[in-house]
This record gives sequence, C-alpha cells and structure tokens, in this order.
Amino acid sequence: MSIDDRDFRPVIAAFCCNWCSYAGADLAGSSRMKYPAEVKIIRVPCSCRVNPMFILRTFEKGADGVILCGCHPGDCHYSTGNYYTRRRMASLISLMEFVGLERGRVRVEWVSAAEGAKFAETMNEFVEHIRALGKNTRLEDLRCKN
Amino acid sequence: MQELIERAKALLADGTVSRVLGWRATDTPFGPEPAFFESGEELNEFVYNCFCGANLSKYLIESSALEGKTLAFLKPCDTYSFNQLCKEHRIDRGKTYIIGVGCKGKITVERLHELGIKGILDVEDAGDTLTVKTLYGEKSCPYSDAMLERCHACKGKEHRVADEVIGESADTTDTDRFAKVTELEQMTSKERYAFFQAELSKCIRCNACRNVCPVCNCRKCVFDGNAFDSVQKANATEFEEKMFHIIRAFHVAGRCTDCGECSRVCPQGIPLHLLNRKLIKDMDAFYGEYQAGEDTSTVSPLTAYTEHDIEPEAGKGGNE
Amino acid sequence: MTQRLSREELPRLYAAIAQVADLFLPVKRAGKTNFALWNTQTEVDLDTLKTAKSPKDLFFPQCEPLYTCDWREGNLTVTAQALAERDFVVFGVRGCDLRGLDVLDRVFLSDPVDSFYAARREHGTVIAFACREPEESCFCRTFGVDCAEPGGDVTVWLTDGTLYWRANTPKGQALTDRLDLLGKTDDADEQRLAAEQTAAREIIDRLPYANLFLDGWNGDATEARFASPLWEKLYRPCLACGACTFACPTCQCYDIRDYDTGNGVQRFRCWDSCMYSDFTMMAHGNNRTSQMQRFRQRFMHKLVYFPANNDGMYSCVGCGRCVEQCPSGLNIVKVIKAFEKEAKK
Amino acid sequence: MQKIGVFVCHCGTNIAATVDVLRVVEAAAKEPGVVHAQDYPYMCSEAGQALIASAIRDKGLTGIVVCSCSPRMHEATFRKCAERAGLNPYMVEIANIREHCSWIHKDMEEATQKAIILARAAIAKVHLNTPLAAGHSQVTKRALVIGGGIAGIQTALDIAEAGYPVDIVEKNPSIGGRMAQLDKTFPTLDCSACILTPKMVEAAAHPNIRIFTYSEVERVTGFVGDFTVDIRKHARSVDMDKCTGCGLCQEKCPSRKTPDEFNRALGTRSAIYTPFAQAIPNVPVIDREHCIKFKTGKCGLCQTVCAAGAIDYTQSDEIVSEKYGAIVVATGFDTIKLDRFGEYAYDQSKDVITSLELERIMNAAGPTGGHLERLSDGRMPREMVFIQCVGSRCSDGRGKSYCSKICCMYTAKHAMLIRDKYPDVNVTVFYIDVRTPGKNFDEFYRRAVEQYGVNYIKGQVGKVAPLPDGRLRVSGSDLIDGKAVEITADMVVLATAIEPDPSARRLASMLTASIDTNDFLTEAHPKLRPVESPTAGVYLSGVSQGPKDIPETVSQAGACAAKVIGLLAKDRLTTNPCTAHSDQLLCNGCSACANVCPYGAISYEQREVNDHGVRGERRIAVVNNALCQGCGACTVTCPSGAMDLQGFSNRQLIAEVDAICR
Amino acid sequence: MSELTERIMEISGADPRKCMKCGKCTAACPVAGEMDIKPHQFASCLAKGQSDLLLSSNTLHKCLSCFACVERCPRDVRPGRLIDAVRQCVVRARGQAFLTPEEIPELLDDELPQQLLVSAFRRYRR
Repeated sequence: MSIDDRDFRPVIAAFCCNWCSYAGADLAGSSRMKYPAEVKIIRVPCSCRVNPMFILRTFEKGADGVILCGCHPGDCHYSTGNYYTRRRMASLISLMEFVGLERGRVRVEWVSAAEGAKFAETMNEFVEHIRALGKNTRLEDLRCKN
Repeated sequence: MQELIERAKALLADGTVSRVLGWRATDTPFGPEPAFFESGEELNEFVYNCFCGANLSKYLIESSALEGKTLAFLKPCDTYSFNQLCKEHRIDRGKTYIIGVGCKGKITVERLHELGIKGILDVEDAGDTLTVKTLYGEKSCPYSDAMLERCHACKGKEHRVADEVIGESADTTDTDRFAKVTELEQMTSKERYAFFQAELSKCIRCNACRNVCPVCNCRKCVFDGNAFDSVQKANATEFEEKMFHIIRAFHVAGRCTDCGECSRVCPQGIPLHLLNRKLIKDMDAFYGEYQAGEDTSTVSPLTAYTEHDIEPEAGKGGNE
Repeated sequence: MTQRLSREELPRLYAAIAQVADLFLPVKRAGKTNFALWNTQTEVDLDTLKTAKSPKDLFFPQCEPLYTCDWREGNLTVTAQALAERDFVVFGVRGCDLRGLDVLDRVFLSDPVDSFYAARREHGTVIAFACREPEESCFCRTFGVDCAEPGGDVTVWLTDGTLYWRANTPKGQALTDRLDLLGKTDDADEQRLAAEQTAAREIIDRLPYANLFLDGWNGDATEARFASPLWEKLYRPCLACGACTFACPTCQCYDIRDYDTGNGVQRFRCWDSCMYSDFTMMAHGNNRTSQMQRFRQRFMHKLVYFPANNDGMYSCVGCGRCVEQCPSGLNIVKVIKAFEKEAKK
Repeated sequence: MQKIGVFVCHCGTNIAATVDVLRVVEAAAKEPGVVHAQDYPYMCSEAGQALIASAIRDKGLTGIVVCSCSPRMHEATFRKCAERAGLNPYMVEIANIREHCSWIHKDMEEATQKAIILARAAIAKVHLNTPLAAGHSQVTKRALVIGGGIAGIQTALDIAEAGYPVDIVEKNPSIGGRMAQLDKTFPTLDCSACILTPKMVEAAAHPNIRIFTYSEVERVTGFVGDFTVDIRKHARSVDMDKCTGCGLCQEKCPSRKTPDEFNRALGTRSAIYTPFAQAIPNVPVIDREHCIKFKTGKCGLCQTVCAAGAIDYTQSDEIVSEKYGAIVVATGFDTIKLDRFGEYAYDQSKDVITSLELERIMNAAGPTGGHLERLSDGRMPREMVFIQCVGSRCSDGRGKSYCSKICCMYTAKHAMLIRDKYPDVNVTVFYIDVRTPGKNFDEFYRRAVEQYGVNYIKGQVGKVAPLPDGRLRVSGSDLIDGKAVEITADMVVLATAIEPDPSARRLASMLTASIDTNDFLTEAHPKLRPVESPTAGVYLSGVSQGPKDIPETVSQAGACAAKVIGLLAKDRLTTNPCTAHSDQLLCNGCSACANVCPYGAISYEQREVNDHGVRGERRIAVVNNALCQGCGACTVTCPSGAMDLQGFSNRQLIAEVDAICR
Repeated sequence: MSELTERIMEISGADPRKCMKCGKCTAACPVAGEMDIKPHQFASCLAKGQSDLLLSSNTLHKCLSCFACVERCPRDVRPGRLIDAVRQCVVRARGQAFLTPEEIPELLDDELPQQLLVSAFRRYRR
C-alpha cells in the first residue's frame, strides 16, 4: 500500500430509511459504536424513495461509494417499499457493474432499528471495501474535481 | 403491397378510419418514411418493402388525441410496442385499427455500407439475396447480412394484437439474443468498462435513441427538465453520457420490448440495445421470463415483487 | 506548387505534422469514424468518405466552458475560460465541410466576433481532402462546392498509391515549409491528378441528387414559403431528435447553461437543436409551440433566412449527413424536392 | 433566497467533547443564505428554544437548521418552537451531529469536519424547503386488541371503561391466556384464577367489548385512525347463540386422546372441548383434526346429545372486516423449546418438567388434580431440584441472550408452596443470580430461604442424568464452597426461558411495526414511549414488548389503554404533510405510480392542462393526501419525475448529496 | 491486560470477560473435584489478570480436554480452550515452542500419523 492509498479518504453516502436504518444508526451512536467518519448519512422516508438518479448524482459529485439501507424485507414501515427497492437495486447494481463500475461500489443492506451493531459493522466493512477499491474514476464528472 | 393499399382505401372510404399510418415512398428506394395518409389519392404514395424497419407504434400516441380512428400497419414486433403503449394508457386502443403486415426481416442501407457497398443507387430484393446497383458497379449480398440487428433475434411471426393480418411473416431468429451480453459479462470489469467507454464516448446526445423509443414517451424527459436538477443538453463530460444512458435504460426497464430502434437510429452506431438486453436478461433470471408488450395487463417486474426475491448483491453484472 | 508523398509514408507525415501542432484527423473508434487527436496508437481512417460528425466541433465544440465561478467559505472567484493558444491542424476536411466553416465564419466572425471561435480559427490550419468516390447521399454541387478541388489552407488528393499536397494560403504554406518529407511532382503526376478530378466530377453527375436545384429558394421567398401548407405534411415523421442538427456542418445554435460543480458553477455553452421542444424556451413558454413550426424553422433558416442575411449564401453544404442519419428518413433534400414538385403542379 | 439561521447544540459535553462547536458555527455562517449562526449548551432547553425563537423574529429567518441530536429525538420539539415563533414548522431541518457524529468518532478534527459537512447538507436542504401545511384525517373510534390474555383483557377493559368500543381477537377458544394456566401468583400467593376470572367475566359482559375467540388477524391495511382489519373466525362447529355450555358433548365425545394444550400436553382432552372450566365464552369448539366425525364421517355423537341443537358441522371459517382507529398488540409469550438442551434430560425423563408444567401439576384443575406427583410413576417426590436460567442469558446461540425476568420469582413461589404443602420434600434451587427487584420481591425470596428452608445453591447444573431406578442424578457445582454437588432427585423443574408468541413476527409484518432480533416488538422510545410502537396507531401491551410479570403487565396494559384513549378522544388527526404530489405538466398518466402505491392513494383523472399556453386534455395522476403516507415508492417508479415527495423532494435530496460530496 | 493474558486469549479465541459466573463448566466437568483451580475459576483468574497463577495449576494436567465445559457454557467462554491455551503457554515457555517447516522433513517417517503433524502445527504455531 502506497502512502497515497493510506491517505485516501473516500467520500461515502449512506441513504438510510427513517424507520429502520436511520434508527439503527442512531442506536449505533447511542451505543457508542465506532465507524469511519467518511460515512455521511442522508435520511429518506423509505429505501424505496432512493432514485437511481440520486445514486448516479452521488458518483457524479465525487463520491466513491454509495450504500442504501432499509428495513428488512417484510418489515417495511410502508409494507412494501423495500420490496420494490430490492428489485430496483438488483437491476441497477447489475447494470452498473455491466457498464464497468467496480463490484461493490453500490451496496444495499437491510438494517433494523434494533441492529445498531450491524449498522456499525456494515459501515466498517463497506468503508474498508471502498478503500481497497480506491478512488472512483469510472463514474465521475471531472468538472467537480477542482 | 397493393393489397394493403386497397384495404386502406376501402377502410378510409367506408369511414371506419379517418387516417392511415404507414410508410411513404420517397426519392430513394431505400428511404421510405413513416407517414399519415388522409385520402385515397395520397395512398398512391404508400410503400411497404424491406426497408420499412421503422416502428410506427409511437406515432399513435399523437393520433390518439385526434378525431376518428387511425389505421396503422404494424409488423409483428411493432405490436409489442403497441401493447406496451396501450398498457401505459398512452394509446387509446379504441381509436386504432391495426392491420398486421407480414415481415421477413428488415434491412438497412447502413448495414450495406458496413459491408463495404458504396454509392448505392438501387436495391433489388430477390428473396434470399439482394442485388445492389451502385455508382461503382453491381454488388450482391445475402439478405440476412443486411438485416437489422433486431431481426437476428426476432420475437416471432405472431402479431400480438391486430384487427386483421395481411401477408406472411417469418421468424428470422438466427442468434441467441443474449449472446453479446453474455460475452460482455464474461469480460473483466475493466474490459467492459473500456468497451462501454469507447462506445458511449461517441455519443453526441442527439436524443435520437430516446425520441424513437416507443416507451421513452415522457411528455418531458427528466434530462430536459429541472425535476432532478438533471437537465442535460451537452455531452460535456463522459459522465453525462453514461448517466444519460444508464438512467434511460433504467427508466425503460421492465417496459422495453427490445424493439431495437435505439440501436437502429444511433448516428454513431452505439449498440444501445445491449443495456436494455442486460436488464431484460437479469429480470428474466431473477423474476422469471417476462416480455414487455406481450399483452396489456401483466405488470412489469419492477412494479411487482414477491416476498422472497433475490437480494441486490454484487456480482450479477459480470465478472470482476 | 503540388507536392507528393507515397501513401505508405502517411504515418510519417502525421508524425511530422504532430511535431508542429496538434493534429486532428478522421479516426476510427468503436466502429465509427470521427475527427480525433492523432497519436501513434490511433487508427486513422481515410477510406470513410464522411465522418459521422462533421469537423465543426474542432472550431465550435459541442460543449465549451465560458467561465467558472468558485465559492468557497464565503469567497467568490470568477475565472474566465482561456482562449485557444495552441496551433492545430485538421487533416482530411471534405469540400462540403470546408464550406460549412465558411458558413460558421459568417456567423461567428461577423460583429460581434465570437472570441472563442475566432481564436480557434486563427490557430487552426485546415487541410482539405478532395473526394474520390462520392456517395449516394452527396449533393454538394447543388451549393457550388467542387469536391475535387476543395480549397482550404492546403488541399490533398489521395490516389491509390500517392498523396498529392498543395498549399493554398500563407498558413498552408507555412505548414508545408516545416515539413521536409514532401517530394516534387512531375507532369505525369499532374496528369494523373487531373484525371482523378475528372473522374470524381463525372461520378457527381451520376449521383441520385445530381439534379437538385434551389429554384425558388432564397431570401425573397420568405412569406410564401413560410405559409406553405406543405410543412404540415413534411414534418410528420420527425421525431424531434437532434441527429440532423448535430451531424450538420453548419448548424450553429447553442444554449448557455450553468453546471453546479459543488463549489460554484461552470457556465458553459453547448450545441442546441431547433428540433428540441425546449429550444429558445423562455419564462413565458416557447416561440414555436409545435414540432411543425420547429421543423419549418430549421429549413427556412438554412434555405431562406440565412441567404437573406448573407449575400445569398445557403447554410446547407450538401454533405448528406442528414440524409444518412435521420431515424425517420427525413432530410433537406426531401424538403427541397417537395417544394419543387409543388411548383410544377 | 432564504434567510437561514443555524443553531449548534453542545448537548452538554455529548457533542462538545468531540465536535468543536464553535468551528461548526463559524463554517455554517459562511454558507450561502446563512444570516445567523450560534451555539448553545442545550438547544432543546427552554432557554435554547427561546434563543431560536428570538432569532427567528429578530432576523426574519425563513428557515432554520439545528445541529443537535437525532431528528427522531427532537425534530418535533424544534418544529413546535419554530411554529411558536411564526415560522412554518417544516422550514426546520436537523443535522444529526450527536448520534451520527460525536458519539461515534473519537478524533476531534475528524468529528468537527464531519459535523460541518452534515450542517452544510442540512443548510442545502433547507434552502429548498417550502412551508407545508398538515392535513387532517378522521379517527375511527374503535380499538382492536390482539391477544386475550391478562394484558389484552386489561387494556380492553380500560379502553371500554372510557367509553370506546373495543374488540379482542384471541386465537384460542377462550380468553385468559397464560395467566389462566397459573396456579398461584407471586408475591402474594393468591390464586391466579380467582383474580383473573372476574376480569374475564367483566370483559365478556362489557357493552363496549366484543370478543372474537378462535380467531386470528388475517390482514391489516390503512394507518393510524383508519385501519381496516380482516379477522378470520375459525369454524367452531358449535353455534355460539344456541350453546348453553352444559358440557354434555364433551362428556360424551368418544375421541379423548388429544393432548390437552391447556395442561401443556400433560393430559388429554376430548375432540370437542373448552380449554378449561371457566372458559369465556363457555362454548366448546370441535378440534376437526381429532374429531372422528370430521376424520371418518361417522360418529356425530355430540350432535345427538346436544339438546340445544348447537352442533353445526357445516360451519366454515368466516372473515370479518372491521375498521379501527388503534391497534394494541398483546400476543404474550410461550416457553422456548428445549431440544437443544440435552444436558437437562427433558426429553429423556417425564420427571424433568418446565415450571409452567409444574403450575399445571400444582393446580387443582390440572392433570394430577393438584397433587404433587411424579408423572412417570405417580409417586410423591422427596427430593426436588429447580434449575434457573434454562435458556435465558444464553449467548451461545442455543437459548436467549436476555433475562426472562420472571423465573427467579416464580421459582421462589414454587419452592415455597411445595415446602409449605409437603414439608418432607427437600427443595434445592441452583441459581446463577437471584434477581428480585420489585415491591416485596426480595422479602418473598428471603422467606423461601429463611422461613421455608429452601436450599439455594449458587452454581449451575452441568448435567441431569436419569438413573436406572427412575430417579435423576443432578450434577452441579457449589461455587461458594468450591465443591461439586451431586443430588439424586425425584423431580427436576426447569425455569425455561420465555419468548414472544410465534404469531408476533407475522403480525408485526402485517402492522409494519418493527420487531427486534428476539421478536419482541420495538417501542417508539425505550424510555419515553415504552407502550407505543414506532408505527403510529399501534400500541404494545404485555410480554409482546419484553419479559414482564403480572403486575407490570397490568400497569403497562393500563398505560397502553391511556394512550389509545388519548388517540380515540381526538376527532381528527393531523396528517403528515410530507406526501407525494404529481406535477401535471410532467405526468404521462402511465399508471406506474398507482401500481406501487401501498395505500391506493393514487387515482387518475382526465384533465385539461395548460402547458405554457398549449392546452390539451390528458390523463393525470392525482394523489389523495389523506391516504398517502409519504413512502416515495411512486417517485422512483415515475420516469418523468412528475411524482415528487414533499419534505423529501428530488431536489432536496440531491442538494444533500451535493453538499456531502462537495 | 498482561501479555500472558493476551496471549491466552489469542490462542484460545475465547473471552473470559463474557463469563457470568454461573459455574456450569465446573458442574459439567468430570474431574473438577481433583482440580485446584476449577474451570470457572480459571476464567475468573484470567479476567482478573491473575494468569500467572494458572501456569502452575494442576488443572493443566487434570483436564481431560473432553470439552464438556465448552459445549455447556451458555456464554461462549469456552473454559476448555482457555486451559488448553495456558498449557501451550507453558510448553512454549520451555523453549520447545517452534517447530519450523524446515524441520518437518527430518521428522517424517512412514509410521507418523498425518494427524500428529497437523496437531503439532496447531500447537506450536505462534
């Protein structure tokens, strides 16, 4: 690992549904579990609110990884939202890999309000993975790079 | 062809329909254009030949708003788009009269150019072979060599919807339609990236793919409006093209009938259908086979779910 | 004075020009040929008659930044985009496309001068490329373009084994002077060249559009042409895409937009198309509310408004790209012919 | 351009210890549109709120950002504060710099940088906020209580007493639940049935209470104030109206070998049965799985003997659909299965029993008529061993990691009762810790030791081995003496861990109420909203929320009822204004949005639309704001971006994305 | 935490702090009666940092490695592994700690069971 790699601080956006994953993140916080500061959370009412447009926008503006967290399937606050998320994201992730985005830059995880530990663990793992992948160069807008 | 013209004239004359949507002959034999005909006299310019590849169903959105019925000539594959548009309430089936026309695969002059045939003056369809008169002498080639990509993965000779059918069709399938997708999946991620980088960087954002696409029928595209602060007109950076094509593919996912018009019209020859086919291949594998436009009632896989769907995990897009 | 070079020597020629300036020429990438910067890896393609995109974006890029505003911690800085400073050479411009540059010059070099365009024109040297095998979509002669004698700073002809080179302007001469690999020509060469030209012109005579004339089209025709009921019929297949506009060597409309860079905005301009529904969109809506009006605008501009304001110069050059690329088989030839047919009735 | 105020909270040292609050203020002040930025030790305090209010008034702020704890904590507080100061409450955004920043990071620089970015994102969002007005929805003044144990009965009674109709749905043929199975209750040792039955009778007789027994919830739709619930009433095969409860059918029924669930399968019952003598309703059901008539078509004895003509073999399941304003979950518990605890020989010896089985053995109506005897040979035990924490506090994956809470007390009760009734029986209790917090609880336990001579040994049992003579060798260790202990016992009683009733998981899914990893329903806040689910209109009563004893259950049931009454007392509810809306200029009328809407909130209309002077009639999606709950599924399925969600609009979320990536 | 304690935890992969002092390990142990430091005390000593006491305990010799305690422990403390880990620390301290791969070929003979090699590696590996 070169010095540059060690200094690499990825930009990571985490879309979290208000009812489960955002609460899970709160629990991770109140339980004082550590995860990297690179992760910035955006609150959405439901994982199904996350438009593929947002995900691409995040990469455009310089993010290195995007993670989308919602309630476990079957436990959606809105009954069915995360079922749609699951289908949409399965297709989107596959398509993005297909056009050559590195595996694992976009990820979906189900984290319940009670899973503070899982939230922290997931974030630790994800940041590690993105660090290993390095900077996102395959899907970036150079105009945002100054 | 004469039978089509006579039938159209009769339906116009007895008032069943107010206008006819078909193809009009132009100054070159290989350039028929989609056209509306409103009188028997105009119909004398009607043509139907091997160059009538254009999918006419999208024009019916516009004519659904007009008085009276529109007669449309649809090839078997066009009927899928027609159904899809009916399903999305963009076409009023009651205001259409569909005559299914026979099809044995359509060809383009583009493909002839790619075969190295230049200065084309006339093309004669002799069944299995084409005779091409050019400024530089007479050339010939097998009919199927000049066929559109989509005809090599024909959806079959059945019209999915029609008030009547005139003419015989043939199933022209001679390849696995997912072959290229599979080939790409087997490349490394880096190779795939290079492939799409090379293809998509040719994009000039002329929007031909979008505007010809039967299911890209938004009144205002998100890339023309401010709903997402995503208005784009430029091909300013490579990102913009990628974003445009990824989002476009996603927006038509589950709705795309794989009509192949996007690839047919791209002035830069970008194989855009590959993105759609990847999504179709995935959805078939994840949720069971589904063909958009097969009927007007089945819901698209992306607006449906089951409790035990596969998880959105990495590794489905292709090799690492 | 005409000079010559054997065809095998072309790579050396490219390298030599690239020593002097950035060299742009037709390059095949992912199956399509377009103008691109040369390097030793590029696949140069001189066999394709017409690049998919015209070379206009070397002088008038599809997208170019105008200035950038940067806002950080309450401080605003504005940086204007620098003008082109590097010399460049465009090799392989066809006669029609060269005429396209004349059209653009009328627009961008007349007062007020477009400094970005002017800087590129000043730094760019155009090597025109005579046509040998015109194709069915060509109709440059209708606009008085001689594809066998295209002009430019330098003209080149390519025969089976030889490249002929002739500098036409001081700029062209200056470039020629810096190249030492060009050889002298003899009488046989001159004869061969003349024969090539004649052959090309003969093909032009036999093209499907050889007899396309512009009778009735010019600045005087405004009212009648505008009001013609023909437009209503002609526009119908149009899908409102911009393929014709972006392929066209003379279309020069652009839009100015801001891009949010996260720390400010980059103001840029990019090609626009009068076929687009948001073309010249203003707060109150749009001047042209139907596709028919937008379609009419495009052809009225090329065949009526432009000549009316530019000493009769049409802003079509007969390159035929729209003929080849329109997804619906529409093009300017159909429009011209439709009116011709109407006039004969 | 908005005039934005930014308020950064120290939260004492909770935030300030890790985040340089002043730098956050400084950085926020430099953001475009920010005209006011300040910090304060406790923003949520009265003084803090006063500060915000005066800044809003004095500087004419149009939007505020509070950098503090999670919005789930104080968003409502600050919204109300803004509203009092004359600012629309939806012009408030919270940057969560406590749970998502100061509490998870150690490095001050890192945490401060992150807090600044989070503040920026909130500022960027508030720039695009628009004032929103909440709508209103009607409240159906009826409550549903799922589960007819003591928790459900008490909740229902309290709600009914306040004057609101309430339905109880119980899956068993009778209400009563686990409490009906108990013999005595701690710490007073009064008879369980004696205190429960009057409540059951009261519930049955109450004009505001309807009881659906032998019934289950099948489907739940709607939302707070307006739930629609489908209840499946299983076919009882006995006409409720005709049956007199004489019991003759049960007496005559020839199928008598069915394990008796009420007696924990220690005895048998007839195929037509009431679970216990005091059952409410006192109407039997036919267990079709074991009924000879249903199995073979022959028999029909019960029908013959029934003088009232109440037996009806043709009954089928019935689904009733009812509307409710509130739903209470009181599904209770069961004991865990012991198949993974081979060391206690539960499956090998009939004389190793669970505490709940002991309750039945001790009960006069139980399988032994209330005599303490070994189930293997009917002999009185002389030597009894109780083992605590069987499957509780177990983190090795075999049991439950939590403490079941009630075992220490009921074991003391059992030991005491046995020593009282049978002074010759030796009772030994193996324990890890004896946990007796509660009024009169420790005194109770000490009585067992001091007054009744129960032998308490600190140390767990390693193995229970059945001996050839039918007795049981219990090997344990006395950690105080540091010696191994071996007892040859006649009976071993296992204080088996309790777990939520298996129906809870499915029910939680139907209610979209969240559930924890142990299948206990999650409360809206562990301390401040312990009887409410995060899903509005859903309330938690009894063990479905977590282990608890009877007094605690009853008090929680009352609290739960109070919350329900508070809701039903309202004529209408303020609805969440963060709903979807469709831009008619962009809408294609394609119906994709309606396909994914879980609430049926989207319909279509033919409308004349004026698009910058171009008029035309088209099909347009219309959102019913009273039905829309704001999930946003429609916004993504809409390709043209016509559907957007107020409060979480496309542009707001994109502004946040941009700010984070900047 | 002393280096020894850390080493023991690393080798055993067990965490004595998880112990809730229920004594089930000792209760399940067939030879606990003969041990001077019983399995539950073993965990307790470690948690308290008195790990040096363990090095001279007879438990190391008495323990049968039957792993009943590991099976029964409700908290995953795995006392049997702790005992085994202490044994290894004793062995290593005697300087026989390192069997290097290079030494193996000399030790090989036809009679030598494969399992022994594997187990030797496991024991001597640091």
